[in-house]
Formats: sequence, structure tokens, C-alpha cells
Amino acid sequence: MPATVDYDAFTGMLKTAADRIITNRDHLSKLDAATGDGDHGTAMAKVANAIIATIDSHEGNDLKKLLKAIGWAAMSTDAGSTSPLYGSLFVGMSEAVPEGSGELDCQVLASVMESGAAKLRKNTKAEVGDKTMIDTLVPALAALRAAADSGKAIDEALSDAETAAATGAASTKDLKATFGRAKNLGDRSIGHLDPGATSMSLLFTGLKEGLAAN
Amino acid sequence: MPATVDYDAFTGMLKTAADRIITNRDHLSKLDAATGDGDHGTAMAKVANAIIATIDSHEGNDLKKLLKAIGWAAMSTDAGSTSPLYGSLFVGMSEAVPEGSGELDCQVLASVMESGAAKLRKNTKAEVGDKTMIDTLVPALAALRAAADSGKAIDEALSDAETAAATGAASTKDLKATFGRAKNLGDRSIGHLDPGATSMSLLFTGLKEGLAAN
Amino acid sequence: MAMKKFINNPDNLTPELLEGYCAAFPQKVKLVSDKIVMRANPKDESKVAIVTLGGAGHEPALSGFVGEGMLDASVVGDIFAAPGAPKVVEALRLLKRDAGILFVVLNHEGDVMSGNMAMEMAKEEGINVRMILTHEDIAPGADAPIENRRGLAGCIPLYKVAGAAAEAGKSLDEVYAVAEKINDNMATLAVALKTATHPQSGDAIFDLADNEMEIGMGQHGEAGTGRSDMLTADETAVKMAAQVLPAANAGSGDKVMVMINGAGATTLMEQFIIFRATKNYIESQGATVAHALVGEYLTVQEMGGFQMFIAKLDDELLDLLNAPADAVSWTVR
Amino acid sequence: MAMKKFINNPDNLTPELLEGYCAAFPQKVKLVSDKIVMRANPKDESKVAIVTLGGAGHEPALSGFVGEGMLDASVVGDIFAAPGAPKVVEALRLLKRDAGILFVVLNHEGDVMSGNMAMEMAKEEGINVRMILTHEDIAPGADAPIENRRGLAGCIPLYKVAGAAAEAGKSLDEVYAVAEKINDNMATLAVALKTATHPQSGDAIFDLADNEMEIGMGQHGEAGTGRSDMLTADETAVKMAAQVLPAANAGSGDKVMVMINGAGATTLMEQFIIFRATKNYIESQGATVAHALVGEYLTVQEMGGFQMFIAKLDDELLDLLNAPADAVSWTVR
Ligand SMILES: Nc1ncnc2c1ncn2[C@@H]1O[C@H](COP(=O)(O)OP(=O)(O)O)[C@@H](O)[C@H]1O
Ligand SMILES: Nc1ncnc2c1ncn2[C@@H]1O[C@H](COP(=O)(O)OP(=O)(O)O)[C@@H](O)[C@H]1O
Ligand SMILES: [Mg+2]
Ligand SMILES: [Mg+2]
Ligand SMILES: [Mg+2]
Ligand SMILES: [Mg+2]
Repeated sequence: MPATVDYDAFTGMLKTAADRIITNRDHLSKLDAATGDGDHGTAMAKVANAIIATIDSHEGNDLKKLLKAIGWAAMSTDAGSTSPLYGSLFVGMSEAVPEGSGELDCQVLASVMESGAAKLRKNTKAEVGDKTMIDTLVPALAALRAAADSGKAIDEALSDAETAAATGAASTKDLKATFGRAKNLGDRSIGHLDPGATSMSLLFTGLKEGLAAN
Repeated sequence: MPATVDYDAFTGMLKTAADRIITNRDHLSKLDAATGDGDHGTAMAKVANAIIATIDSHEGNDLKKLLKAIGWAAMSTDAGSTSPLYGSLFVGMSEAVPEGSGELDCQVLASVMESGAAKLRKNTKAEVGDKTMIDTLVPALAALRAAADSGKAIDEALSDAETAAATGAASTKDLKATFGRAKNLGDRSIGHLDPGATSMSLLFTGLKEGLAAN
Repeated sequence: MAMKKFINNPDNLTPELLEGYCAAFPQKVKLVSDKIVMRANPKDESKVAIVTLGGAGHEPALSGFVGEGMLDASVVGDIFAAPGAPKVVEALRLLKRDAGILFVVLNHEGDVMSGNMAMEMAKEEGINVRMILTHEDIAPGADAPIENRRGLAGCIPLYKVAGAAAEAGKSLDEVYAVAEKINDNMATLAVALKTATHPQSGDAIFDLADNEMEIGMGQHGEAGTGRSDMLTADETAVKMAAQVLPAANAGSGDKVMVMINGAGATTLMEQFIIFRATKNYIESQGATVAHALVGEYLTVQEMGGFQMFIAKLDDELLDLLNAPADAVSWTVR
Repeated sequence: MAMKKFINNPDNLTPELLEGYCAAFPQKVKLVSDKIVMRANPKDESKVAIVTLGGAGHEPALSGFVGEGMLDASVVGDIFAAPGAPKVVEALRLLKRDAGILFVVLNHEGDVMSGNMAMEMAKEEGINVRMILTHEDIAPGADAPIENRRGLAGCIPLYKVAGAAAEAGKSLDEVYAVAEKINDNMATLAVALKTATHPQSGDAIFDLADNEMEIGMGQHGEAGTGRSDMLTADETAVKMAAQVLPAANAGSGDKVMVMINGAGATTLMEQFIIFRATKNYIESQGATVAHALVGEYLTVQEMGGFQMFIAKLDDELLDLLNAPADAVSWTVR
């Protein structure tokens, strides 16, 4: 396992993550039907398809440009809250990729993800505990950062992030929603997994598996 | 049993007939639901209530005026085909009541009913066999006329009319509708009693019973 | 099971809805003598008046089309039931004028009986009135006898062209001729997907299986001619348009009006999709859509389905359709 | 079980419905860049433009209100889903003008996120645009924080008054002030009786028992606040009006606008009956109904139910409501 990921490795990871999402389309929509409007699978599949299509049509191997293009494509998917949230995630990631950089090491990867998360979070006041994708994203990135800071290799770091993501997603089941459509359910939202937290966890699984496969 | 019916006897007969109809409101609507739009009970109850209300508010004992007023009231009930058909039945009956007459003998009664039927039939090309109220009305009046011509008393004549009416109404079950909303069902109308034929038969039952009760 | 409708006493539906309607739009309509909806600002007596009659429960029809450039009065019965002749005569009397009255009746037996009886009484009173019967349903076949062809939503474009001609000061004969022209060149076919609840009895007005639709269904749940498995929007539109277009005497080179009239629970989204396919079909036949209406004009409670209406137009009819109108449910600037 | 809707491929609903809509009314609207509905005859560049964004599936909203005196453009997403910011920016760019643009966003999270992002991008491009957020739902309580109060059908009267002010040549600040005035004095409460089917997934968007209704239900099946046994029309209207009227800051002596907005399967008959009771209640509180709309303006597929909207009016707002307009779904002569 090399210490960095290059353009091809990173796009491979993204495509695997996108495949994971597409495979779980119906499952995600069912989760959303319980607490929202039942379209989260459709929404995430659109984003995933946008990721794949952008990668496939992208020329050259400038990761910064690619991630920005994915962000715009994701924003244009007309998929409810999901498009702007994922759109800004990728635009934010792009902003932290060093100009002209061909490869990301574990520290830079963590910074890139953190920049994406920061941009995503400009859209919402949701914090950990509010039963949203934030419950997955925040612990996953904390784990990624901790692994990077302790000098772990990228594959180990992504594995830590995946574990934390899964735990975070599972935690939403017992929470009461205070953001997104589910908030209208109030206490009735308790007992249901948050769809956005679930799909975000699938994304981390996909990134890890995508790295291993390449 | 006197050989004639006077104003009080006749209004008593009409009221009994109206009561019969009102009691069978739901039954008639159910029949109509099978082949039409399910409102024949409502429609006939409106006509029956109009008969009762007109009698109750009518001043004097001029049968000719009363029947015309009933006809107008029936027409004003907004009850689909039923209002104009029954409206013209009563207006037509009124037309045959001799001016200033206080009592009707069996012959005149038959003529009065025939005049009503003739006016009613101006509204429709339906003949016997078309699965409508005509299947009841025509044989009932034929029986009434035959009884009157053979010198029977009014009670016997009405009894003959009732029997013929019931037979006529029952005959509609095996017929295919060619008039009214039921005609749209075509062959699918076979096997259902015609609601209008049924209510017309109830009317003859009521007239007979009303005479007996007074 | 409770009826899933917002109603009070089912016997009071018609008076309450008419009161609500006229109270909502007092600048356009007023309620006279309980069941007659008239224009709030009557048209000049020198112009022909347009009157119609029909049951309630089909809102916005028929009273939604009372207004400048359309109807002068709509005489309302009860739910799905024609008004009695005496009430119709009352309306005709209120609008009696030398210029005359065009009286539009939809071909349903109760309506026709009341209409005929009202005509008889009106003539005795010396009222100058001509009756025209709409019968554009092609469910029993485009060549079926008129008695068997119901009057569906086609009355509404007829009100529009007759109303515009009347507003323009045409004579009764001329207004009648315009109405007759569209009447002779229009056709409608309905399709039902889901039943409706009769708001007085609470009963379903018909039954259809989960996967069934019925082409030719009438406006009160009267059976149609063709039950089939559900088709896609495009298949349904083409199947129907292929019958309706020729029945309106229209084909290659002709200009037509198309109305997709939602029955109640079929969404406007679906109606636009159906319209799209209908227009594509019409154009594939070499005709052009020169005027369109898409929406709920004559409903059957919450029935799922729609009516497809097509009329062949000439320049006169097209101009009359585009003329100003100010009814609650059809306004043209 | 088959979905009882006339559709083709569920993934193509939005493009097909937009194509059908714009093809039906080419003299009023045109489709630009797939998802932007614009006026067929653009208004003069010297006047403020009005733009909105929102998901499809609510027809006629929002695109039905594009037209003279109302919206200049509606940017459409997919079924119940906001359009992405890039498409919104495209529309803003097309309407860029010195006079400026008023950008109306309904408070739903996806819409707001797209709206904010589009504002950021538009400002970078030097487009003169101000955003206004509608949030008149009072289901969570009239005093709930704005984040929790959804934008319901109240956007439509807001388009009307802002559009009329823009048409009259008012500046962006003046148009904004008019929009803000109605925004601060309007309130909406929804009630649901029967669920709707999501036209892409085929699933019911919520469940209600046979005898239940739910006050406060959102526009996409988001839960409300008060499930209860079904009430009569009059009881429902009074219960809701008693909350909506004060939330619109209206009471004795005030003039108000009332809109009864059918959700889809609730008949216009019922809506008139509800309107009647609402008006009676308002008058019992000493206020008067100076303007009314009754019908389907913003639907939720074939959901049974309605939204009750009330706004307190002054003479300026009333004049703007009555000003001419020529959108497909709101025409004033
Ligand atoms: N304001 C928000 N902040 C963070 N996450 C949110 C927010 N709103 C929604 N989400 C996430 O998005 C998910 C729903 O996504 P989706 O169904 O695609 O959007 P929509 O609610 O517009 O239909 C939720 O489960 C939640 O995780
Ligand atoms: N054209 C007609 N001629 C004779 N009888 C008719 C005709 N149309 C309907 N009827 C009678 O009326 C009955 C239906 O009455 P009703 O349900 O009250 O009227 P509608 O069909 O307008 O709902 C039928 O069963 C039939 O007997
Ligand atoms: Mg969702
Ligand atoms: Mg959504
Ligand atoms: Mg009937
Ligand atoms: Mg009937």
C-alpha cells in the first residue's frame, strides 16, 4: 500500500463509493419514507451517477478541477437537500486540494475531507445529535484526522473512518430529528435510522473498499 | 266501500303511497347503485316529501288544483329524471280531473291516471320492455282500465293494478336497459331490477293500501 | 367507514357550495332564488343571453363559467341531478329580452326532460329562447344516435364561443349558428382510473380493479365501453386521440382546440403529460393545436381520470375562443 | 399494485410535464434550458424581475404563476426536489438587469440551500438580486422560529403583489417592501385527509386511518401536529381559522385575503363549503374578506386536504391583488 493516493486511485475510490450508494438506492428511499418524503435513495443515486459521469468525462488528471466539477454536477442533480449538501462537500474538498497536486498523502486527504465538511456545514446548523448526515460525517472525519495525526497509513485511516461512520450512522436510530423533513415528526422520528446518515456511512465504506480494490 | 273517492280519500291514498316510498329510500338507492348513479331513493323521497308537503299546505279541496301543485312541486325537487317524469305524471293527472269535480269514480280515476301517464310519456321514447318505470306503469294502468270497464269497485281495481304493477316491476330483472343511465351498462344491466320500475310499483301498492286504510 | 370529505349535512351540499362560491367571487357572480347563479354585472339587454342548466357536484362546472363573455346564468339542481323546469323558467324569465336567449342543455335524460319542459313553459310565456343540446361523447361510437351520446365537458368551449358572439352583439340566430358550428365539430372521450364517492350516499360510484382503467366512463359513473389493463400516459393519449380527432371531423391541415379535463384526482402533472402526448399525436396526423385548455373544468368528485376533448376550429371559432372573458374559471385578458 | 396515474417513465415526469405545460400555453410561457419556465413575452428590462425556485409535483405551482404581472421565471427541480444552484444562477443571469431581481424562496431546506448558494454565486457575478424567504406555515405554532415554519401556498399571493408592483415600475427596494409586507402579515395551516402517491416511488407519502385527519401536514407528507378524528367542514374551518386569522395579525376591523387551496383530491365543492364557513368565522370576528381565491393552486399530487391561507391587507396590497395579471393559473382582467 503506497503512502499517497493519486488521481486514478482517488477516482477509483469515488466510483466504488458511488456504486455502493446506487446498490442501496431502494433501501435509502425506504428509510426516508419512514421519516421524510421517501426520495433519499433517488437523490443519492443521482449524486452517485453525477460523480461517475463527471469522472468518466473529465479530461486530464487535475484532482482539484475534478472535485469542483463533481460539486457542480452534484448541485445540479435537483435532488432536494442532498444536491446542495453533497455539492458543497465536493466544492469544499476541491478548495483544499493543493494547486497542481498529483497525489494526496494521509494528512492532506484528511484536510481535503475537512474542507469539504466545512463547506457542507455552511448550509446547515445541524450538529452531532440532530439525527442527520452530520452524525456520520463528524465522527468519521475525527477518526480520519486522528489516524493521520498518529501516522497511520491511508488504508488504516480510512478503515478507522469507516468504523466511526458506521457507529455514527447507527446512533441516529435513537435520536429525535431536529433538522430536515424528519423534524416535523418530532418524537415519532425516534426508532428510525436517518437516511442521510446511512448514505454518508455507505460513502465511507465505499472509499475504503475502493482503495483496497485498486 | 263507496263507489267514488273524494278529496280526503285521494289525498290519503297519495300520502300512504308517499310513505311507502320514503320507507324504501335506501333500498331504491341500492338498486340504482347497481345500474345507475345510486340516487333513485333520494330522488323518490324528495318527490314523496313534495307530495306530502303540497297536500299539507293546500287550501280547499280542489283535486285538479292540488294535482297540478303536486306536479310543479315534484318538478322542482331537482331529482334527476325522476322530477320531470313524476312532475308531468301529476300535471297530466290534473288535466283530466273534470273542472269542479269533488269525487272520482273508477272510470274517471282510470282516465286521470291515463292522462298522467300520457304526459309522463311525452318525456321519453321508452316502451314496455325497455327496463324503466314504463314496465310497471303500462300494465298497471291496463289492469286499472280493464277493471273499471268491467265494473269493478275502486278497491278491487286498485288491487288488480297493484298486482300488474308488481309483475311489471319484477319483469325488469331479466331485461336489458335501453333508457336512463343504466343503458350505458348494456348487457351488464341484465339481472338487476330497475329502480324506477320498483318505485312505481311501490306507488301502486301505496295507493291501494291508502284506500283500504281510509 | 367515514366519508373522507369536508362536508356538513349531505342534504345541504348544494346550497352551501353555491353560497360559498358566490361569496368568494362577489364581483363576478351572485346567487338568485337559491339555485340560479347569475353574473354580478348583467350584460346589456340588447345582447343575447346564454343560459345553461345542470346538476352540482361537477365543480367548477357549470357555474364557474358564468361571467362576462360566457354564461349569463347557470341553473343548478342537486348533486348529479338536474334542476326542475320551474326553476329554469324562473331564470329564463329573469333574462327575458327581445334579443333572445340561447339555452344550452347537456344530453343527460334528466337535464333534457327539464330542458324540454322549461322550453314549453317559456314559449307559453312568450320568452324568445332557443335550445341547443350538446352530445359530443363518442363512447358509444362517433356515429351512434344522438340520444346515446352524452354531453360532457364540451359544453364549456361551446359556452365560450357562444358567449363571445353574444357579447359581440350577434343576433340569436348568429349566436346559435356559432354554437351549432362547434357542436357539430367537437368530440369527447373520457377515461376513468379510480372511482369517486357520491357525497350524499357515501358510496363509490363504480368499481375498478387495481390494475384496470375504463375508457368511455360517464360523468356519474355510468359504465363505459372499454375496460382494460392500465396503459401508460402516452399509450392512453394516443389510443383516445386516434378516436377523438376524426370524430371531431379533423385531420391533416386542420387547426384544432384540445382540452384535457381532469376528473378530480388525476393531477395536473399527469394532465400535462397527457396533453403532450395528445399534441404529438395530433401533429403526427398533420393537424395543429391552435388552442388548449388543461385543468379541471368539469369534475366528477375525486374520480381519477380525464376527458379528452377536441374541436375542429375555423378562424371565427378561434377568435371567439381568444376573445376576452371574465368567468371565475375561464378568464381571458 | 399498479400506480393509478397516467405517467410514462417515472424518471421523466418533470421534463414531460414541463414540455406539456409550455406547449399548451405557448402564448404565455416558454421552456428555457430544460428546467426554467419563463414568460413568452418578457417584461421590459427597466422593470424588476421576479424569480422563484421549487420542486415539481405541486402543479400548477410554481410555474403556473409565470406571466405578466406575476413571475418572470420559475426554476424547477424534480418531483418534490429543489433545482440545483447552477440552474438558478442561469435563470438569474438570463434576467440580469440594473433594476434588479426579487428572488422568492419557500422555506424548505433543499430550496433554501440552493437559494443561498445561488445568491452567493450570483453576487460573485455582479447580479443585482435580493432574496425573500416565505415561511408562513403556523403548524409548529405562530411564534415558532422561522427555520421551523415552512413556506406553503402563501408564496402565490406574494408573487402576485410583488409582480404587480414590479409591473408598475417600482424599484427593487419598493418591490421588496411590498413582498415583505404581505410576508409579515400572512399565515397558512394545512390539513390532510387522504394520502398521495409519490409518482416516482409509487409509495404513499403518509398514512392516515379511515376516520382520521391531520392538521398541520406539510406539502410532502411531512407530519403535522394534530391528528384527530374527522370533523365536519364547518368544524374544521372554524378550528383552523381561529388559529390562522390571529397569526396573520388580523382581527376586528381588518380586511383580509383568504385562499382555500385544494391539495388535490379534495373537491372544489368541498373547498367552497370550507370557504363559506371560513368567511362566516372571519366575519364573526369583525374582519371582512376583501379578496378570495378558492381552488387548486399548490397541490400535493392527489392528497385529500387543503391549505387555509389568510393575509391581512391594506389598500396597497388589495390594489396589487386586483391588478391585471396573465399567468396561466391566475388571470385578472
Ligand atoms: N439541514 C440539514 N442538515 C444536515 N443534513 C440534512 C439536513 N436536511 C436534510 N439532511 C439530511 O438529508 C437527508 C434527507 O435527504 P433527501 O431525502 O435526499 O432530501 P429531502 O429531505 O429534500 O427529500 C436526511 O436524512 C438528513 O441526513
Ligand atoms: N328515459 C326514461 N324513460 C323512462 N324512465 C326512465 C328514463 N330514464 C330514467 N327512467 C327511470 O328513472 C329511474 C332512475 O331514476 P333516478 O335515479 O331518480 O334518475 P337519474 O337517472 O337521473 O339518477 C330508472 O330506473 C328508470 O326507471
Ligand atoms: Mg427525502
Ligand atoms: Mg425530497
Ligand atoms: Mg339515479
Ligand atoms: Mg341521478
